[in-house]
Amino acid sequence: MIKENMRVEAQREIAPAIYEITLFGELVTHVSAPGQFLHIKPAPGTEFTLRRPLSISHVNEADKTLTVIYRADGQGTKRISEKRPGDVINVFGPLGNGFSTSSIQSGDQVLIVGGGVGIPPLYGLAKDILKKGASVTTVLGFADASAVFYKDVFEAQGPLFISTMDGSEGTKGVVTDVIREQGLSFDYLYACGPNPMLRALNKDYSEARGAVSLEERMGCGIGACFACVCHPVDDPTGTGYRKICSDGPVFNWGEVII
Amino acid sequence: MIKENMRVEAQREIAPAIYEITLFGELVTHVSAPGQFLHIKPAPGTEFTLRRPLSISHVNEADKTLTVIYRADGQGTKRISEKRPGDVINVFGPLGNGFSTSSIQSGDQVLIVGGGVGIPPLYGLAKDILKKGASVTTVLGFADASAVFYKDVFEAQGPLFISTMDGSEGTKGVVTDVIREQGLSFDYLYACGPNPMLRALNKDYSEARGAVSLEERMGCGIGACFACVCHPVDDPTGTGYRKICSDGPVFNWGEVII
Amino acid sequence: MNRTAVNLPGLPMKNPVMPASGCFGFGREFAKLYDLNKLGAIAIKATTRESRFGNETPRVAETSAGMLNAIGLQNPGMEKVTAEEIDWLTSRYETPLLANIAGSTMEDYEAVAAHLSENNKVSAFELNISCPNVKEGGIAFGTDPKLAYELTKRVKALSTVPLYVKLSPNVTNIREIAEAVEKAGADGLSMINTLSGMKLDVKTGRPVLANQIGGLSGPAIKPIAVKMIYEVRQQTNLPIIGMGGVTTLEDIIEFFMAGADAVAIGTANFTNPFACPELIDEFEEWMEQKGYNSPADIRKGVEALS
Amino acid sequence: MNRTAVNLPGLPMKNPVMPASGCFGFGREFAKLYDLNKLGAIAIKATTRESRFGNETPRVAETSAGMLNAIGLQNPGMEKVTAEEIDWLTSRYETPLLANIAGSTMEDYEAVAAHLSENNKVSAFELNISCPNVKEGGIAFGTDPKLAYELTKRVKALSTVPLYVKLSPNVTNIREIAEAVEKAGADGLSMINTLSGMKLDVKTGRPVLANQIGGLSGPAIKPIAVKMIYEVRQQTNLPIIGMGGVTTLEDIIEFFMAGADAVAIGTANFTNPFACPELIDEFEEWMEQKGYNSPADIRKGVEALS
Ligand SMILES: Cc1cc2nc3c(=O)[nH]c(=O)nc-3n(C[C@H](O)[C@H](O)[C@H](O)COP(=O)(O)OP(=O)(O)OC[C@H]3O[C@@H](n4cnc5c(N)ncnc54)[C@H](O)[C@@H]3O)c2cc1C
Ligand SMILES: Cc1cc2nc3c(=O)[nH]c(=O)nc-3n(C[C@H](O)[C@H](O)[C@H](O)COP(=O)(O)OP(=O)(O)OC[C@H]3O[C@@H](n4cnc5c(N)ncnc54)[C@H](O)[C@@H]3O)c2cc1C
Ligand SMILES: Cc1cc2nc3c(=O)[nH]c(=O)nc-3n(C[C@H](O)[C@H](O)[C@H](O)COP(=O)(O)O)c2cc1C
Ligand SMILES: Cc1cc2nc3c(=O)[nH]c(=O)nc-3n(C[C@H](O)[C@H](O)[C@H](O)COP(=O)(O)O)c2cc1C
Ligand code: FES
Ligand code: FES
Repeated sequence: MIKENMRVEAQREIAPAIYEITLFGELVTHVSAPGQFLHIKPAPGTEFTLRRPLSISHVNEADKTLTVIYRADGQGTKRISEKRPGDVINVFGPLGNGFSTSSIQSGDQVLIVGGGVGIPPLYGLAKDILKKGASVTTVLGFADASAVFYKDVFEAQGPLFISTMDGSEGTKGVVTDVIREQGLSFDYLYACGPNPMLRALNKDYSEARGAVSLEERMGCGIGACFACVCHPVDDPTGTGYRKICSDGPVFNWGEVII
Repeated sequence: MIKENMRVEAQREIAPAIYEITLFGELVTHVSAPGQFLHIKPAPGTEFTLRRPLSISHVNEADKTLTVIYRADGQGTKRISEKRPGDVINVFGPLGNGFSTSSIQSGDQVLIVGGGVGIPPLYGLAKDILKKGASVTTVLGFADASAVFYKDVFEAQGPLFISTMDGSEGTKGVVTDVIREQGLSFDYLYACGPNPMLRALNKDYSEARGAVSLEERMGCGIGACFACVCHPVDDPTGTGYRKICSDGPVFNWGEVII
Repeated sequence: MNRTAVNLPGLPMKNPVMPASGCFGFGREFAKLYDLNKLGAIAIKATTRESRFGNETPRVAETSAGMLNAIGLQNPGMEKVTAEEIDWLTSRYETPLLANIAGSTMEDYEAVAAHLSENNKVSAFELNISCPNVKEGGIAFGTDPKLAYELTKRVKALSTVPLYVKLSPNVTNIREIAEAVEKAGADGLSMINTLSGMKLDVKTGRPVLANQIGGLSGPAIKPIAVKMIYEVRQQTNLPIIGMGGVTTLEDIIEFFMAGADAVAIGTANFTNPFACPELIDEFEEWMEQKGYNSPADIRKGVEALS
Repeated sequence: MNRTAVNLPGLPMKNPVMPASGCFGFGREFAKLYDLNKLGAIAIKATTRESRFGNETPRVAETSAGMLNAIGLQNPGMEKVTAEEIDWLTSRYETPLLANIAGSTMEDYEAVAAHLSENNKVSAFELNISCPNVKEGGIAFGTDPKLAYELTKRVKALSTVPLYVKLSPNVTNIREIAEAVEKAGADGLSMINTLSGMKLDVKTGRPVLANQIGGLSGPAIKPIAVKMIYEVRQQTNLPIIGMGGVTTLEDIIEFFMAGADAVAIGTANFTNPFACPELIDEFEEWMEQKGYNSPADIRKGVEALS
């Protein structure tokens, strides 16, 4: 965990309001696993009190760069989207525990399910899984065809299925519809996306091996402020908790209430 | 009075922490007299609540540019000093009543006295006075030799005397020391600068013809909020006032209490 | 049909946006920038019985996302305000005027209300009970429910137009004050006035403001305003003119959702002198996009969701 | 000679900067970022008698130059706090600990103070009398001088270390509360806690925080903190730990000028996780430049100027 003024190497809009930004700096050498995130200050000064938690999509250790994909929705992410190559941006990270692939074995079938801006960290994860000799099938959910991004990137890694809410691309509906429709089976299931999607998956596959990455509004991003807690499934006293920033954001299926 | 995103044409540091910025826009065509000022928003968003009042030094109507000279001291002016050519900056103006030269006649002797960042508007004034066929003598006060700026510009218009607090250039002391030392006489006296300087001048020459430009912390800049009032000299009820932003910032000698 | 119209006691507004008292003078200056008929209403500067110079300068200071002011109720006194300012405004514009009334004693307030009632040109009164210095041993009318009740009752008794009471946020329990003024007959509430604050010049160690203490306004205080409006809205149906940091279209929507029936724009007029007309345009466009027929629909929309 | 040292009751600090309670957990996380021995002291998270989960999420929201939080005093309860957290801290670091004590009833507070006194590891207590929900019919200990007096007196009676009382700014008259707790035997004051605030999500009309209302902190509230510290400093010589928006070196100087004897950094730890050590370095450098021999000289400098 370091704080660094990272240099913007590239930034482009890859779908409406969805940006891909590439940052250069020492921080890259600290990243240990896909699913870790950065805490980004949108601008200097007191204009933004809180940093923005954004997942690392993938790193390129050789040239010390990492890529983040995010939706420019609110004031802070909009400000980040205005950065141009050569600008610097204050980044704190890498934070949290990423996806562990240690128990995956060669030949395993891994299903990766992502929704919207939950998709980016799954790209780095897919690369790690393939390195282990396992195979990857991906299901990605978007609002509509115009919102689709990183299709080619995931297609290059194995079978890819897409769902859109309006059916303008792939299956009409949500990711669980695709899984059912295609009769997809798996040894491991990894997911990241909006809570309703994760809840639907968790309902169907709470016993699955693999993991899920969660989101919550954050203060410190390191476990000190208790802003981002969630309830563990196993909680006899009713006061148990997990901190999404530091115990997560990645949790095993069935570990926490989504 | 308009609000406009003016384009920065040029910006340079002309003395330590003193910047000269040239702005392009329609607003230039609204400027009526030297001594009027602009109300500048240092950055978009809510980072700065109040605009910064900065005097117009001079305008170039032909290419629709105007020049402002300012000290980058606090947060807002520092932010303005970071602007580069091509950037835009939100400007409201021109505000206030500038220096009137209507009663000056050809052959009149005009003494112009400026201190620090009070000097800029006097440059446009000197140009106007020379156009009328009057002659200009200038006395400028600075902290020390390193702080001196616009010397050549004023020298080109008539005799120039400089004072510095530490004597590192010109007369050691303040502007009134120079006036006494040089035995300068005048038909009109114009001044702009820090309040102690203006008070000293006002004490010696409260009966002078000519005018003085004042500063005060401002809210609206147009006379609506009553932030910037001063007391008139002639005030039988004790509740009289002048608004520096809209009645001034230029007042006749002896009109208001400095 | 005008989707943005709101009809508050005494204030038939074509849209729910007005400049806040003290941030707009008596309108003359902003009239040079845009047509004042564009505004839903105008809250004019606090008027007192006698003319007042107010505090010495500096009177304003910038703070993070806010500002401090200590103008000290400068105004030319009620006679001149009616003869010179209100006449000027009402002879040129149809926009309803909300006259902000201030004083040091109950008699002062009564005198201003009586004079303005007789003059019969403004549409409603806004009782400014947030002045820090009053004769009752330093307890402001705005912080003691009994005094707030009595003052409201007395001013209401001689007012010929509806009476809004402007609440101070510098209290332990704003509901108590709101309840007191409602019982005393207030026709509406304005909230919030500024929070007491201070800034020191670190070069000298002295307060930046000549008056030392000033009122904090601007976006910094918006969460406090929203909370207080939300809280008071739970207990009363009195119309609420909401203010405190309103700067953007989203802020207006947030205030309506919290329970306001109209909004007043203070500090934002300084940050952007065209704030009011720009916000009115944005609000109209948004209402049309949403298909709402009245600003009251904003809150109905929320209630339907919850 | 250490120019930055301050010696407050129970808190021999090598510099006057400490993280504020609730913004630093029990130190473990920030210990990964820098050496906690660098800090003047550490105000640890509010500790209650029983373990508490606190409020549901979302628990934080951003506002202009500030933030709202409604954590709800989550902590593992006093037994675990002493056994696991305070032990961990004191066995590794020399930095004095200020234990923030919270509760719903007077008995709760007493139990925590008694337990921590017995455990004998922290240097001082910070009585958090700004919790909104207490059994006395919704009147918080921090807003009623009589309750504040009684609670302070009772906790002081069984405390073996100096007692600081943390004041709420959500009151009409903070001097009254300060006076009450001083009379009850408080050894120092911490001020200010957060202001009550709220933010609505304009997409849904619902409060962003699950708890609806939260505490406003950060630069937005700094002018309110400075004013309250300045005001209370006029009436008491009790040491004051100042907090509320401290983010820069200038802020620290301003708080000292206003009357604080040390400062606590809350929200700024989130904006910049290295805020405390960076500010300590800047402060040391500034003190040396100024030639001051003690932070108390800052105020003496001001008094000499005035
Ligand atoms: C661990 C983690 C990883 C994330 N990774 C990504 C990613 O890779 N790409 C991406 O587009 N988004 C990601 N998000 C969501 C992202 O953090 C929010 O969209 C973003 O913070 C919103 O900021 P804003 O300036 O657009 O909105 P604003 O409305 O200005 O935000 C106001 C405040 O709310 C917080 N906030 C608002 N929405 C969210 C949210 N959904 N989650 C957490 N905080 C929120 C902001 O951080 C800020 O503090 C991630 C969130 C978490 C917790
Ligand atoms: C009519 C007028 C014309 C001026 N012309 C010039 C000029 O040509 N060149 C120049 O360098 N300066 C000029 N000044 C002074 C200039 O406005 C201040 O130096 C500037 O506002 C300080 O802003 P900051 O961001 O540096 O300081 P900050 O400390 O960030 O300012 C905080 C607040 O205080 C106000 N403030 C601080 N100092 C002053 C001051 N001396 N006068 C008015 N407001 C102040 C700021 O406007 C802002 O609202 C003029 C002032 C006035 C009133
Ligand atoms: C410079 C200034 C002067 C003000 N004068 C008055 C006044 O005369 N009467 C009054 O009731 N409120 C006055 N206020 C308070 C505003 O009307 C408003 O309640 C407050 O500023 C909060 O709104 P804002 O954050 O939009 O400014 C004044 C505020 C400012 C900034
Ligand atoms: C997330 C968060 C949690 C807090 N928890 C506590 C707490 O447990 N006990 C307490 O006395 N104050 C608590 N506070 C208040 C701070 O200690 C401090 O008084 C306040 O935030 C003002 O300082 P700041 O503006 O520097 O944050 C908390 C503040 C925040 C932001
Ligand atoms: S964000 Fe602070 S504990 Fe997770
Ligand atoms: S700045 Fe508002 S009246 Fe002059």
